[in-house]
Amino acid sequence: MSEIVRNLWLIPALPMLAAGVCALLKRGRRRLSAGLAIGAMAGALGLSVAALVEAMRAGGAAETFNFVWLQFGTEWLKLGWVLNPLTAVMLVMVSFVGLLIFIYSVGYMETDENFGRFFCFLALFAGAMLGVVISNSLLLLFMCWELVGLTSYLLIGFWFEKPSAAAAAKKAFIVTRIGDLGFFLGMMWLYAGSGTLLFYDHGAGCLEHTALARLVAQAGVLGLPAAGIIAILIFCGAAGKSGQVPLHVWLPDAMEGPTPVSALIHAATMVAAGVFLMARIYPLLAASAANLGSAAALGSAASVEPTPALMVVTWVGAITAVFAAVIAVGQYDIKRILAYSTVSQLGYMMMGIGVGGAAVGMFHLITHAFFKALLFLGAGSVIHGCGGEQDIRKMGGLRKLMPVTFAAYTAGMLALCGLPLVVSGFWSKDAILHAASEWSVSHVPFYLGTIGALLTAFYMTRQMAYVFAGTLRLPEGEAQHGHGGHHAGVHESPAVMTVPLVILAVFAVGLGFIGTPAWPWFQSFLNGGQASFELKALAGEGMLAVMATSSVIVLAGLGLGWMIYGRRGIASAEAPDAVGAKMPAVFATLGAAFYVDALYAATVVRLNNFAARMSARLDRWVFGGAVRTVTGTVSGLAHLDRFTDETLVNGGFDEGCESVTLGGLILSLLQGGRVQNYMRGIGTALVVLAALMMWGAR
Amino acid sequence: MTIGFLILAIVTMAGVVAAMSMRHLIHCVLALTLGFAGLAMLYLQLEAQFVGLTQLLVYVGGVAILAVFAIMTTHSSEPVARPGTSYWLGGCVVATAVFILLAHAIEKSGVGARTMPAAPVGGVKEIGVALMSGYILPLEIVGLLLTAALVGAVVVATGEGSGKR
Amino acid sequence: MTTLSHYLLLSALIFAVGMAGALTRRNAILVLVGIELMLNAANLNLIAFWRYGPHPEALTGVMFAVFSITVAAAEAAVGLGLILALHRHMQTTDLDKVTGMKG
Amino acid sequence: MTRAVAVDQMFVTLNHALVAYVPAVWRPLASAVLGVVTVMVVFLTLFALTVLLERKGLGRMQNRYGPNRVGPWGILQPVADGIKAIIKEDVVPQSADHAVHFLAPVLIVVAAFLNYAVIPVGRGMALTDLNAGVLFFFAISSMVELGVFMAGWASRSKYSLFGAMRAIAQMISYEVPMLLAATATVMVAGTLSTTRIVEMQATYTGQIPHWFVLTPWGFTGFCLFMVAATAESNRSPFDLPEGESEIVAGYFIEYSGFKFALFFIGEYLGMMATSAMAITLFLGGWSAPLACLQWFPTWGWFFVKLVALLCGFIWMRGTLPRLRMDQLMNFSWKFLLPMTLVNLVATGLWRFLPVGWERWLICGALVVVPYALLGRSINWQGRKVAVRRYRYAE
Repeated sequence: MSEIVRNLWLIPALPMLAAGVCALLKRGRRRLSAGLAIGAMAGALGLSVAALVEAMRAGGAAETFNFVWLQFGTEWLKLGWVLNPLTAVMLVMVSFVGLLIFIYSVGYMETDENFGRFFCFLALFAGAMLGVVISNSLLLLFMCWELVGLTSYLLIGFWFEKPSAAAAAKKAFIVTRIGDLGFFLGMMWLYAGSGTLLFYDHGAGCLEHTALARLVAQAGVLGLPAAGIIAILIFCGAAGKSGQVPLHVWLPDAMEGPTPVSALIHAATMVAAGVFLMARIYPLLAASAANLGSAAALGSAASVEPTPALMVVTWVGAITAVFAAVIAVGQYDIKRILAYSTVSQLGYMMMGIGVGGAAVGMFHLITHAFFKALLFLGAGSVIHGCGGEQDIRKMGGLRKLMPVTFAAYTAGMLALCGLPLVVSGFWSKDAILHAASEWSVSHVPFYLGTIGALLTAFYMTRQMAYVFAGTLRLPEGEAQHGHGGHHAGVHESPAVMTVPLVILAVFAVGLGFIGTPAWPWFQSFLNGGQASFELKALAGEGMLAVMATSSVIVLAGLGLGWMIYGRRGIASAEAPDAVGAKMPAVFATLGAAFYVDALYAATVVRLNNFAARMSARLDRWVFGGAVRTVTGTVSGLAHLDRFTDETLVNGGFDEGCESVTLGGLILSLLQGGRVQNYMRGIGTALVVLAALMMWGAR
Repeated sequence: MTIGFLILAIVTMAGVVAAMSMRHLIHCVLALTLGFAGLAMLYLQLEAQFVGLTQLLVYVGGVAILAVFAIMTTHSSEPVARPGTSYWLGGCVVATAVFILLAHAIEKSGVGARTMPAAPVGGVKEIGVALMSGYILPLEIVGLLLTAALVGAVVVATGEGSGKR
Repeated sequence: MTTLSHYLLLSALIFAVGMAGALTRRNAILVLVGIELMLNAANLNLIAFWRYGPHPEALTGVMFAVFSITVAAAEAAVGLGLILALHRHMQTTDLDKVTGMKG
Repeated sequence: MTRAVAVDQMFVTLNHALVAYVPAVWRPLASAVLGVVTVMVVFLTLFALTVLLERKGLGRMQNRYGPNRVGPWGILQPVADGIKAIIKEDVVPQSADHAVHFLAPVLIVVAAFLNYAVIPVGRGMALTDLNAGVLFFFAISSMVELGVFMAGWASRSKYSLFGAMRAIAQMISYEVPMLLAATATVMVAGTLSTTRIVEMQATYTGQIPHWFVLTPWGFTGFCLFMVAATAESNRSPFDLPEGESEIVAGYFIEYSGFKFALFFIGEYLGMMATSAMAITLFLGGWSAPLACLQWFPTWGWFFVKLVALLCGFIWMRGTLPRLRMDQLMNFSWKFLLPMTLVNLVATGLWRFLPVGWERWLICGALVVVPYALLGRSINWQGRKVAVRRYRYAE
């Protein structure tokens, strides 16, 4: 075992340590706390790169380090960490994106008085997230997972003085808890079924052949084997964390937090943790008698026979992808658009894992992390520049005012839309669509994905048109930074914010080349194979057709967007949306996100309230009545008792006490506090005693 | 009864009675030293040279000076008796009763008829040898006691938190 | 010829005087002095019994007296220290005024 | 040799001859009275000479003549002083406590004289040979404190009371190291009898006497004893209790005439008594410094040594400035006391280590090293003691 594996714990420990120190610092030590967090993150990045190198050297094998955490009776509960390609790739992504976002935050949070607290939370989040990544135990993963949820709660509610932020934080916490309940049940079941929570333990781990075979053999419910039920239960947790329908409602609200938080947690890393979890337990998802027989636990879609769990994942992902994309069209808040876009993309990833295996989903996760972080940071830059304005109707014309941001944002937007051949988003989305097109169960997910791609291009174009094209529509009096003149307040962001943008932009565009069909390095790295450069793989079976379809779709979306929004420009902030003007009813539905929140309010919440009221009634009348009867009887007895006690027992006792007190008073006169009186007493007693001895005791 | 004993007894008693009855505290202590010195002389007369000189060293040179210091530091004087609080008579009666009892016991016991045996040889050296052999444990304990008393007296007299002295 | 009873009577007298002082004087220092006198009377007894005893060469009485003197010195030191502390706290050495333990 | 012995023992012989005239019953009393009278006369004379020596000597040290008017070279000055003291009016403050005021100087002088009872002035020339001679000496010395207090308190004067308090504090503080320094000798000698201690030192190896001062612990003990003795007798540089510039004259400020003279006498007698004790304990008492010098009478050697030590006192007085009160206390408790304790350890080792140079080395190191360390670390009010260079008017 190499040194880096043994010391892998240092990677999450460094940011956590930094968080601890920051928490102890005084409020005014802004530079120190930021420096600590960034330094810890840089250290984590360095170690992560070392881990990646080690993983590449090891060639796909999982290296683990396990230790006993608890012993109860004869049972051992082990924790540990694992280094395999999945871990390494995720580590580098999280720490690299995290580092850039940390640096960006220095500029973004510049004027906030709780600067130190912010970095403390951020560092704690980073540590917890890295802990999720390296865990070799579902239990350790769950702990870090919950810690991540906690920091997410803290950071969404960072500006807790805003009621909406506090509500959003609470909502996020509760909704993800619903998913985590499933996760926890799944974990329990897994432990009961396999006797271990370690993923890899030299053949004894729960993701390894022996345990999987046992789980597959066990019967679950609904006619599914235990493995499938466990996987679906765990997927509930992942769905909650990753904002899959129907648990997606918290994610758009989570945008109440500071923008770097949105970028880091609610776009790049934490929400992707659900996808990561699915990738991690992919062997469990894909566990079926047939698949275990072919011994292709982590193989590509071709060799994996779809299991019920994989189907659930696929369908949920596909529906989420389209559903969220549709909603995104009707939003006006720059960050909410991106949030729905994130939900949509997470659906893509889930779908990718379901139809094409872990590598496909993970590839989109990595590329998405970069360009979505870029988009969020760009949005943050825009918001920062406009003095806190988030409504895209009030923006416009920022292309000239914020050129660097514009350029970077454009790169991110094109990557998200998947501009053919150039950007990373194209290749990762293409891999998903290709896998979907070959899925043996149904082609509907492929169609849904295609529609999602069209919508993605459309709403992103709409957003670009609103924000960067045309003229500035910001009302007077807002965003005036004191320079006077016409909107001189809208300005380019400082270098500490734009430099991370540029770096992310480079990666957003370029990262796709590590996973093209011609040179599928990423996929083969994750699958433990060797990649070879074959240009003709591009022209492989169905490949070109899918690529062409996707290209056409994307270009169509871009063009449609330009047609509707860009060409004529947006006249004023009050002007109705171009689509909204045509179909107001539909558009209103979209703007309200299909009334899901209202639906929940009308059903789940009301049901809950009703149940609570019923419980209260039950409590008050049935149980309360019984209790009152009992208490009445008892207190009647008590009154009787008291009467006898006070008059008979106490009377006698009081008399006794009084006489004792009186005696004490009389006796205390002797205790005059005068030493010499005592001495005289002693002397007298001595004389009397001696006299008695001499004369009396004959 | 020899002349020497008579003189010493009278001097000692004078000192002791004066120490307990004089009005001024300093006078009391000075008279007390006279009493102590008389007792030391009595010890010497009883051939207890070491004890006598120790008595002189400890009481005249030590305790009396200490008492003087205490009196000066506390500016104390014998308080004037308030009416109704005088226990003068009571104390004296008790003390007299004690003396009468003791005297009676002495007279009755018959030890008084003993005559003085020949003076023991040696003195200081034997005491030293005895201290270092048979009485070594009491000696060590007394050393401990003295140390504790020293520290304790300093702590008590210094009081809490005062940096004087 | 001086007999043992002379010394014993003298000792008893000193004891009684010391006791009377300790019982009647109001000043704490003088009370302490009275107690010292009582101790000294005991010492005189010890020495006298030793000298008139059957085995003066055993030095028992002398030893006892030496230790008694030592302990008395320690007692005096601590006692006077206590009186100083008392004075600091209550600004008096009048024992009649020190009645904090009054029942 | 017989002539030398005769000279040596001539006072003893004379005593016997004189006492022989008295009836046998009274002989012990007569012998005692004779001895006491002799001691009083001799040491009072020595006192007069010492005062003269001091005044002349200090005068020389301070570039002046000193007394030179009364008699040839001023040698009759003490007589003149004495006459003046006797005939001067005895002023007693009105509010003073008369009895105590009168008793104080008497007590001091009596105590000072009592000290000489145990000093062996020559071979066989000690007034009493007490078993516990050394203890007697210290017991009597402690009575002086009482006298000082009585003087200061009875005068009803602030200055005298301050002086008395200072004196008592100082004497108590320095009595402890003094006694401990003497204990070293007692430990080696195994006796408290002064006569025995001197006799133990009056033997010779070749020409070298067995004086205790010629051993590491003895030398240390002697130095410590002398320093403590200087303080004990309120001599400069430890003369705070009677510092003229601070509290006028200390505890005897309200005394005049013959009572003042008594204080004066008491102080010098005390100084001489402690010097005599130092000689007895460390400097071999009456024994000759070299074996070949034994022809000189023993009492002669004693007085030679005594005068030498007195000259040392005078020299010190002419040289050293006065200490402050805190320095005085620090010096006693933080330097002298630890040093005497260390010295006791060294003495014990000396007693039990085999004879040889190793004994010298170990005991010497045990004394020298703490001396250096203590001397360095002693701290007056936060300042280290260092050589001070005075700059005169430039």
